Amino acid sequence: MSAKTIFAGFGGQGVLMMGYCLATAGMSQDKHVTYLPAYGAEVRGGTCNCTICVSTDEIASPIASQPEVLVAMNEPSLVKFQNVIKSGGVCISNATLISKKIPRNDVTEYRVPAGSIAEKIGSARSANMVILGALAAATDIVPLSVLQDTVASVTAKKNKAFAVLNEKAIKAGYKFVMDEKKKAAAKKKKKKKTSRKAAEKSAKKKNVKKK
Amino acid sequence: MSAKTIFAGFGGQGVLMMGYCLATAGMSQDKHVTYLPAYGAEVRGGTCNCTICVSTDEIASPIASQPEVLVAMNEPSLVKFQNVIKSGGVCISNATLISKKIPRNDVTEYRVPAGSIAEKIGSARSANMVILGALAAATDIVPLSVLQDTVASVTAKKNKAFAVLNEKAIKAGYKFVMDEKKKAAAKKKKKKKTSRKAAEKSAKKKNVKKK
Amino acid sequence: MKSETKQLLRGTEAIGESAVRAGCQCYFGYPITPQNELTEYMARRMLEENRVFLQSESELAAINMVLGASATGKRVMTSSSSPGISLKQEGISFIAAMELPSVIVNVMRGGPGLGNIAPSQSDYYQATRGGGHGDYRTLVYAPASVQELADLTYEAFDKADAYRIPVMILADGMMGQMMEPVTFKTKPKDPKKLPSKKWALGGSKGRSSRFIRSLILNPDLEEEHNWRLYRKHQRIEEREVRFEEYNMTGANIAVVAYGTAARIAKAAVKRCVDKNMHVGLIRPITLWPFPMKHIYEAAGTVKHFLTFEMSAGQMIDDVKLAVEGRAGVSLYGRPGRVVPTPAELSRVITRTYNKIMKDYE
Amino acid sequence: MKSETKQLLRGTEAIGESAVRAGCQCYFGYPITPQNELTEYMARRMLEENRVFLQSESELAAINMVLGASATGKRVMTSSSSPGISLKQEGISFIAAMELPSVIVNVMRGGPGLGNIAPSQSDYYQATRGGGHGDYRTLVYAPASVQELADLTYEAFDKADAYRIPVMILADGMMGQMMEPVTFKTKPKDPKKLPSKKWALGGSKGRSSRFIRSLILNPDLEEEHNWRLYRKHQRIEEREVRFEEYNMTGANIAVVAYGTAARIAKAAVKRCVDKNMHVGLIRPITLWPFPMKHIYEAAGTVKHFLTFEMSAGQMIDDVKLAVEGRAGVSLYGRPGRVVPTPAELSRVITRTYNKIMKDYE
Amino acid sequence: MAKTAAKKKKKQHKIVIDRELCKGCYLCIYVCPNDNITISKKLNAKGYHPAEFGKAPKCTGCAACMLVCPDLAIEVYDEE
Amino acid sequence: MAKTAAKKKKKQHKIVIDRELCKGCYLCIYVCPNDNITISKKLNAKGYHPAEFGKAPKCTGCAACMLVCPDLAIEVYDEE
Amino acid sequence: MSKVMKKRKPARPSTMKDAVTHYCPGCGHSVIHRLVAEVIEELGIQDKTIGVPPAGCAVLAYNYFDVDMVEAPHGRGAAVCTGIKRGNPELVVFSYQGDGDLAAIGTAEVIHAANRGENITIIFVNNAVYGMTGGQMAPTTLLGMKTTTSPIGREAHREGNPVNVCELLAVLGGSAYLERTAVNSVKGTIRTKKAIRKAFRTQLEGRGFSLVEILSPCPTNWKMSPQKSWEWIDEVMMKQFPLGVIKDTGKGEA
Amino acid sequence: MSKVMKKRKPARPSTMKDAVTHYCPGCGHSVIHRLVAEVIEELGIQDKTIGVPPAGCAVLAYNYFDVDMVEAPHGRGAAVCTGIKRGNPELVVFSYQGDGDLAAIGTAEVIHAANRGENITIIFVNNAVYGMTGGQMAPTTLLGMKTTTSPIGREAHREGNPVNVCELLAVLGGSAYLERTAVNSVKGTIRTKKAIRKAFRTQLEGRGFSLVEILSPCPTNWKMSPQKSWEWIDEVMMKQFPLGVIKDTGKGEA
Ligand SMILES: Cc1ncc(C[n+]2csc(CCOP(=O)(O)OP(=O)(O)O)c2C)c(N)n1
Ligand SMILES: Cc1ncc(C[n+]2csc(CCOP(=O)(O)OP(=O)(O)O)c2C)c(N)n1
Ligand code: SF4
Ligand code: SF4
Ligand code: SF4
Ligand code: SF4
Ligand code: SF4
Ligand code: SF4
Ligand SMILES: [Mg+2]
Ligand SMILES: [Mg+2]
Repeated sequence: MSAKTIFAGFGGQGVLMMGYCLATAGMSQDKHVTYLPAYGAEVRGGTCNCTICVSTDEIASPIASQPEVLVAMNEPSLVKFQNVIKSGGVCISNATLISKKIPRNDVTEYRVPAGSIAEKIGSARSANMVILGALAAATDIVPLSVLQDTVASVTAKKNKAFAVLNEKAIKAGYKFVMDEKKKAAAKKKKKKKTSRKAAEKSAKKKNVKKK
Repeated sequence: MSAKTIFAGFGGQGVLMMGYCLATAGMSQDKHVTYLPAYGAEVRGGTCNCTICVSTDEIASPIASQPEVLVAMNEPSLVKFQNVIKSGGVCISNATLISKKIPRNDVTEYRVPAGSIAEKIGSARSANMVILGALAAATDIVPLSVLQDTVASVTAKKNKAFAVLNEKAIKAGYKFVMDEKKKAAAKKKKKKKTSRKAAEKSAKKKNVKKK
Repeated sequence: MKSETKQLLRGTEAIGESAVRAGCQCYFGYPITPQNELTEYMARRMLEENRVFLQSESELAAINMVLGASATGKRVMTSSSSPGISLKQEGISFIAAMELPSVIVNVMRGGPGLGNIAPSQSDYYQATRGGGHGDYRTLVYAPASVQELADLTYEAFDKADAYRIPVMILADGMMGQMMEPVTFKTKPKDPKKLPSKKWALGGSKGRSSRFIRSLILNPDLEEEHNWRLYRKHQRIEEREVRFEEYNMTGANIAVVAYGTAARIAKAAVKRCVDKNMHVGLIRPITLWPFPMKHIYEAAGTVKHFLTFEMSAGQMIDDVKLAVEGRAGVSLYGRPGRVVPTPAELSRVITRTYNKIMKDYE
Repeated sequence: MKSETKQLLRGTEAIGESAVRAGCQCYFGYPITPQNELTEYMARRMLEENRVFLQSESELAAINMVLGASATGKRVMTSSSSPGISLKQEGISFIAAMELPSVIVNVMRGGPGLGNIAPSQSDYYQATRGGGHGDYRTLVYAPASVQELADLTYEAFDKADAYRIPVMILADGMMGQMMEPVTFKTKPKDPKKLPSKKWALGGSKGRSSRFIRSLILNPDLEEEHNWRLYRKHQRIEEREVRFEEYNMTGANIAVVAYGTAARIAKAAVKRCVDKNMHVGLIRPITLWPFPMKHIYEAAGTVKHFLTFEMSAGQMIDDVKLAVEGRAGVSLYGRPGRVVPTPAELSRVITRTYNKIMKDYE
Repeated sequence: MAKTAAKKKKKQHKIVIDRELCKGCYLCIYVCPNDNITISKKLNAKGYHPAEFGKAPKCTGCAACMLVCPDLAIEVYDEE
Repeated sequence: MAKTAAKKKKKQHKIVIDRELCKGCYLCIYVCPNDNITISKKLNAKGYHPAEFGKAPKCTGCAACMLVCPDLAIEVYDEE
Repeated sequence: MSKVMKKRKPARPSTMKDAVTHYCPGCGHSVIHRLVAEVIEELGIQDKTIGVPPAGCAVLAYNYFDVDMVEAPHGRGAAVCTGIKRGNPELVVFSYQGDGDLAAIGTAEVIHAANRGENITIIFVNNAVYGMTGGQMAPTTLLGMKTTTSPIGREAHREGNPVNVCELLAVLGGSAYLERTAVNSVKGTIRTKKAIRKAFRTQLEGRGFSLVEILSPCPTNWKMSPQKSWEWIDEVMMKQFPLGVIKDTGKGEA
Repeated sequence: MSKVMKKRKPARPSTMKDAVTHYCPGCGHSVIHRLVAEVIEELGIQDKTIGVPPAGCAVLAYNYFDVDMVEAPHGRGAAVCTGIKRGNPELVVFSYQGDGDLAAIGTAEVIHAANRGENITIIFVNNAVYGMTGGQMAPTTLLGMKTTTSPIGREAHREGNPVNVCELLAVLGGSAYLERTAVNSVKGTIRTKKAIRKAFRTQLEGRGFSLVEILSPCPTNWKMSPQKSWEWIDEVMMKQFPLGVIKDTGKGEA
């Protein structure tokens, strides 16, 4: 197993923290991991991103020219990376800030209203944790429990209240995607039943699009 | 023909000027010439010297590990270079400042009281020109006339009176050595006559010493 | 950062922490991307350890502070990136001439000029041939993982002391910025308990005064000095060569690559092996001394060496020098700091492989 | 100094006068032995000619003044010696990256460190591999007489402009200090009548503004830029190689030497030829580009190449790279700035010759 | 300034903020003597909440906002 | 200085110049208040005419010469 | 309200390219760029000006200024300008440098250019920090100020003292015009533009070296809002770096 | 006359090696060497002192001083000292530098060492010329003075102005003791020694950066007799470089 994830968004959205947590979680499972921030303080502004690779084998390049997963926290990031996602991969976008859908059919897309979910829980700043939870649900890179432990230990140094919030946020994100998955499965079944022909047609066009 | 001459003395004795004149004279005869000052401003004090090579062929190294001729203007210079003169070579020393003789028998030595000769002519500063004249007499590197023309044109830019002095000095030096040569030749003849045996003996020790 | 357990560390941090553990007593440096995090890490950690951290006014000042501290026997490090390392060349030449141990980290950026900060390997010549003036060498380590960055930095201090030579850690922006799990395998050294250096300055108490210098005006002595350095270099060439091999038995083609490029190369070679090609990898870990003998011997059976460098071709000189015409040598260079993927590289290998094998048929 | 007749000139003066004749408009430099006379000569002459002479506060400043003046299309020169050239490496890398024509004189001293000022050739690597960071090259001339110093300096300005590249004149203390007869063969150029440079800056009157820079943040563009430089380097390698041969027909052994060493070598080879040995000499006049092809071809018949360098062995790398194992290559190095005599060297050649010929019997 | 504005009382002024150029530093808000500028609720493409010319502006055309705007996002308009 | 010298009137002083250390800068001559130092006619091994302690010295032992001698060529001696 | 409204002189001077800068929100560089460009426009010297951008946040200045520009290696702006100006006395030459660039690595170059009285202008942006490389201590970092390389706050005995560049250069014979201003207010911005104009005039009059030191906010590395940055310049920075004309050898009006 | 005479304290301090210097006749370096050595002897710090010689005529100072020494590349004395002292606060560290070394190529290093208040001492020998390399213009060369690189005499507009190092360093926060003296008289020599002692004391007291600038004759490159050189210092040099304590942050006696 080897999966590369790109986390991208504005500075301040906790993008690097998400990556760090995923990498740490992978490491805690004795996997090979690499974390590569898009460094380049030499240019200010624009988007910020990092690439995490979690793998059972040695990792050649920490760079992802074709990531299995994209986490887009804002629209420019979605636009920037939407075309490089590996066919069959996953795209998780922060639907609170992003209205666009990904214009591809060969990628599973989860549009998570992370901002509003986080706000409901108590702090908009936990949007990144909502997304992390979503990631645990959407992929099998690391299990939810490991992720939760990792986040707990990483944020332990900081603020207790914050840790509680984070846990809630992760769970909420996880739940959201699981629900979506169920819905999609239901829909699919329904679709299958009602219009086999149409489905076949669209399969040619939309190909792997499962949602 | 190829001859290397080392001129050595204190700074201020006109050592480099002598070398420059000899090289220029050689050049004016369409010979290959090199002039190499012992540079090394990085260390102050001590002796100053330059090496001139005049040759009918291309010159490989402007350095003289075994010069044909040494011109020593002071005692430290004589001591420093006396052992490197090529066997059969010539040593011209400024007898006004140097009391020592060269401790070798395979070198023709001319002890020219350049300082006093120059003073007699009018300026102690022309001692170097006296030596140049001596050089023209002692070696066949450049003829006297060429040397005189060269010195005239080199010093022309400076002072007219000085030029006249220089010419006199060169001639005086030339004459001094020619006289010495005559004396030596006479002595030799005499010696030959009077003590053939002794001569043979000493020849083994003194070898090429002709004076 | 003191536990011996596995931790996720950035390359620059791994270097910094290893230096601290190796007993580094003084760090002097000047910010430059992509190694700022190292300077910043040292700022924090050296303060914690009550050791010396100083942000100098320039790279020139930094390397000369290194010179001063090293002359008193301190373990000392500086770090920079390409343009800053260029500025340090005069100082490095002096330090080498004066045989002062020191550790110099170059997290390369793309050059020439200001270039950019994407991963690059175009300072190979400078590092291995001495970009400064005169006959000297620096021991050059080229780690390919954050763990190796940590390990080799730690060792660099020992080698620097053992040979009284500047040791360079040559990494690129990717190695410096990337995080990977790291385990520190040895106990931290107490700087106070390091073996004392007999040649160092420290005031002439109880002995006659001494001096350290590189000016040797007497040409004979200077020649002697240079030959002495040369013999030291030869000793290092004999003893300190390091490299890693992968799948070299029976390889028809050997890829030669170091650092980041070697990681890509390894994955690319694996792909080729999976397709039943006889391809191997030689990864020099020391760039100077270069694994000359080993590659020479390999050239007895290997038909072709493909060097892969993130430059327009610099290490290829050393590969050719090692091969001595006994096999073909070609370059796949990426001097633009565009790190190719293993897939791309494996296509290049395959193409080369097919061509070479055809020639041999 | 303006007449076209033969005159006795010091090496440094010959360089200076040739630069003036080539239309050099600006000189920036900092004193250092053994090239002070060049700086001093320029101080006088540029004033006479109403051109720009400036003694900078350091070598760093000098090379960056060169950068500035060159960017406006001026013909510009700087000079220094080994440690000063090391300090200029960052600037040279920038100048190369920005493709700014410039002439850089290195009258080498012995290194590493302060070393000494006797003739030495130990900056070969630095000059030919780019001691600075990144993939770049400088055209390197290695004159072996004062006349050649004059001729090549004059040409250096044209080549610099033609290829938009820094050109280095690599001499040693002996070449710089020595006087030999020199004839200036061409008319002095009027700086005002030099062809204008389309790329140069000078205010944007009548056109849109432009800039010159080396920072190329986009990795793809940076790679493109580097390949462009690379192709330029290849063009130079094809067109600008220069060397001199002596007695190479039928030579069993070829001595390879440049600059001062080549003079000694020629005399030594003559001695050997006089003793009926089949020995020849190859004297590279350009060190980069190095006469690779030529030496490769010579290796078809020559049995052994003996490189003679006043260093611990640097050019030998290039000779080996050229020979590709087709013949033996060995070194006679004198890294102590003790210039050997032709007699000494001829003994070394003879020894090598006898050994090689025996092996071949 | 105030005087001049008083004299020219009848002339009207306004500013136009380019919401895509704006980086949301809000220095214009800080300097506007008449609190004419507010923050947009919507993000622009760069991800900033741009500044907006207020609903009930009392703009004197003093151009303070334009002068300090780092990103050339503000243009001042004067009545003809 | 003069006062001190007067008081110690009876004590004698002299200096010794190492003629081989001397480089003939003559600064000692320049500073000696009593013109005690002269120039030797003979060259030393370095080629300089060294300074010499004069024949009829009125040396006060002020050590000015010693103090300025760049080449440590002068030692001052005092009567016991 | 529906009257015909006409755009005043546009915000973007004709001497700036039509590009969006890469600077952070509220960054002083953006404002200073515009002021310099306006002065160049107003003096009518666009087509004979050469600018020299630094290594620093302003490294891409050539993308913004519509004049000929040539990049200097980090810190060498003054030397590059010297080369240009000596070779081309008819051109107007300025360098644009940060405090790390000018007051750390470029110390020798700026001091000697000033001392020689090079007839050039330097726009010196003092933001008390290395902006581009991520907030390290600069020579102008204030005592007590925390940066990534002075993690417990700068202390004189350990990290040294803030360097007052104008006061230092004032000692030198060749400096003709030195002024310190700040772009943390409307007034300060106006004053800064005047100083920049005066500096270029000094050069046009051939009076020698001119430099304007501009206290400039770096909200990103100061970790403050742009507004707070402005206040901090007033309350803290100006104590160490008092504003005003530090030296003026001429009489000419601003 | 035949009384028993006893050698006074010998001219050569125990802190100097028994070597003949390579300096020219009448060179100030020789005298300054002795003064520094005497101070080291008198303060009893010989065995904990490290000296840093420059590239310059004093490049071989390690052959003369009997203390541990380490060579600095040209101009980097202050940086080398910083490295030594930071690593070894218990040692006494001084560098010995010429005006080319310190005020040209080493400008940045000395300014920042002073600014940081490095607790080191610098002996700065100002002979208005590059001695070692053969008499080129130095930053301290006087206006009108001819050197090999200012062949028609230094002019401010072309070669720039003489740099007053002490006055420049005085502006910086970390400089603790700065004095300018001259070794062109008996008095001046005595005063110079006092200043050197004060400078070392400043270091021993941990007060920070100390520097003594010493106007020093270079008869060779000035092309004057030693005596004339002394007079020239009085008549010309001191006009540009007035003697005295330029800065002293402590009260301590000399
Ligand atoms: C020789 C060299 N050293 C270091 C750097 C890295 N570097 C680029 S900009 C910079 C400092 C920027 O700070 P400043 O000059 O204050 O400008 P600001 O970004 O704050 O405007 C540094 C250290 C470099 N490019 N070159
Ligand atoms: C990098 C470098 N540049 C230049 C030199 C040559 N150099 C040696 S000493 C010196 C100047 C000496 O002048 P100064 O510092 O005034 O000392 P002085 O000889 O006058 O005592 C120079 C330029 C050098 N050794 N290294
Ligand atoms: S000053 Fe400009 S950039 Fe800042 S908020 Fe106002 S309009 Fe936007
Ligand atoms: S022009 Fe003046 S009043 Fe109008 S919005 Fe701007 S700052 Fe406010
Ligand atoms: S001062 Fe010393 S060196 Fe000079 S002349 Fe007198 S004794 Fe000789
Ligand atoms: S000690 Fe004084 S009086 Fe005696 S010789 Fe020296 S200077 Fe003259
Ligand atoms: S880091 Fe600071 S100086 Fe740089 S662009 Fe951002 S605010 Fe401006
Ligand atoms: S050249 Fe000048 S400074 Fe150097 S030793 Fe001679 S007199 Fe002294
Ligand atoms: Mg800054
Ligand atoms: Mg000097």
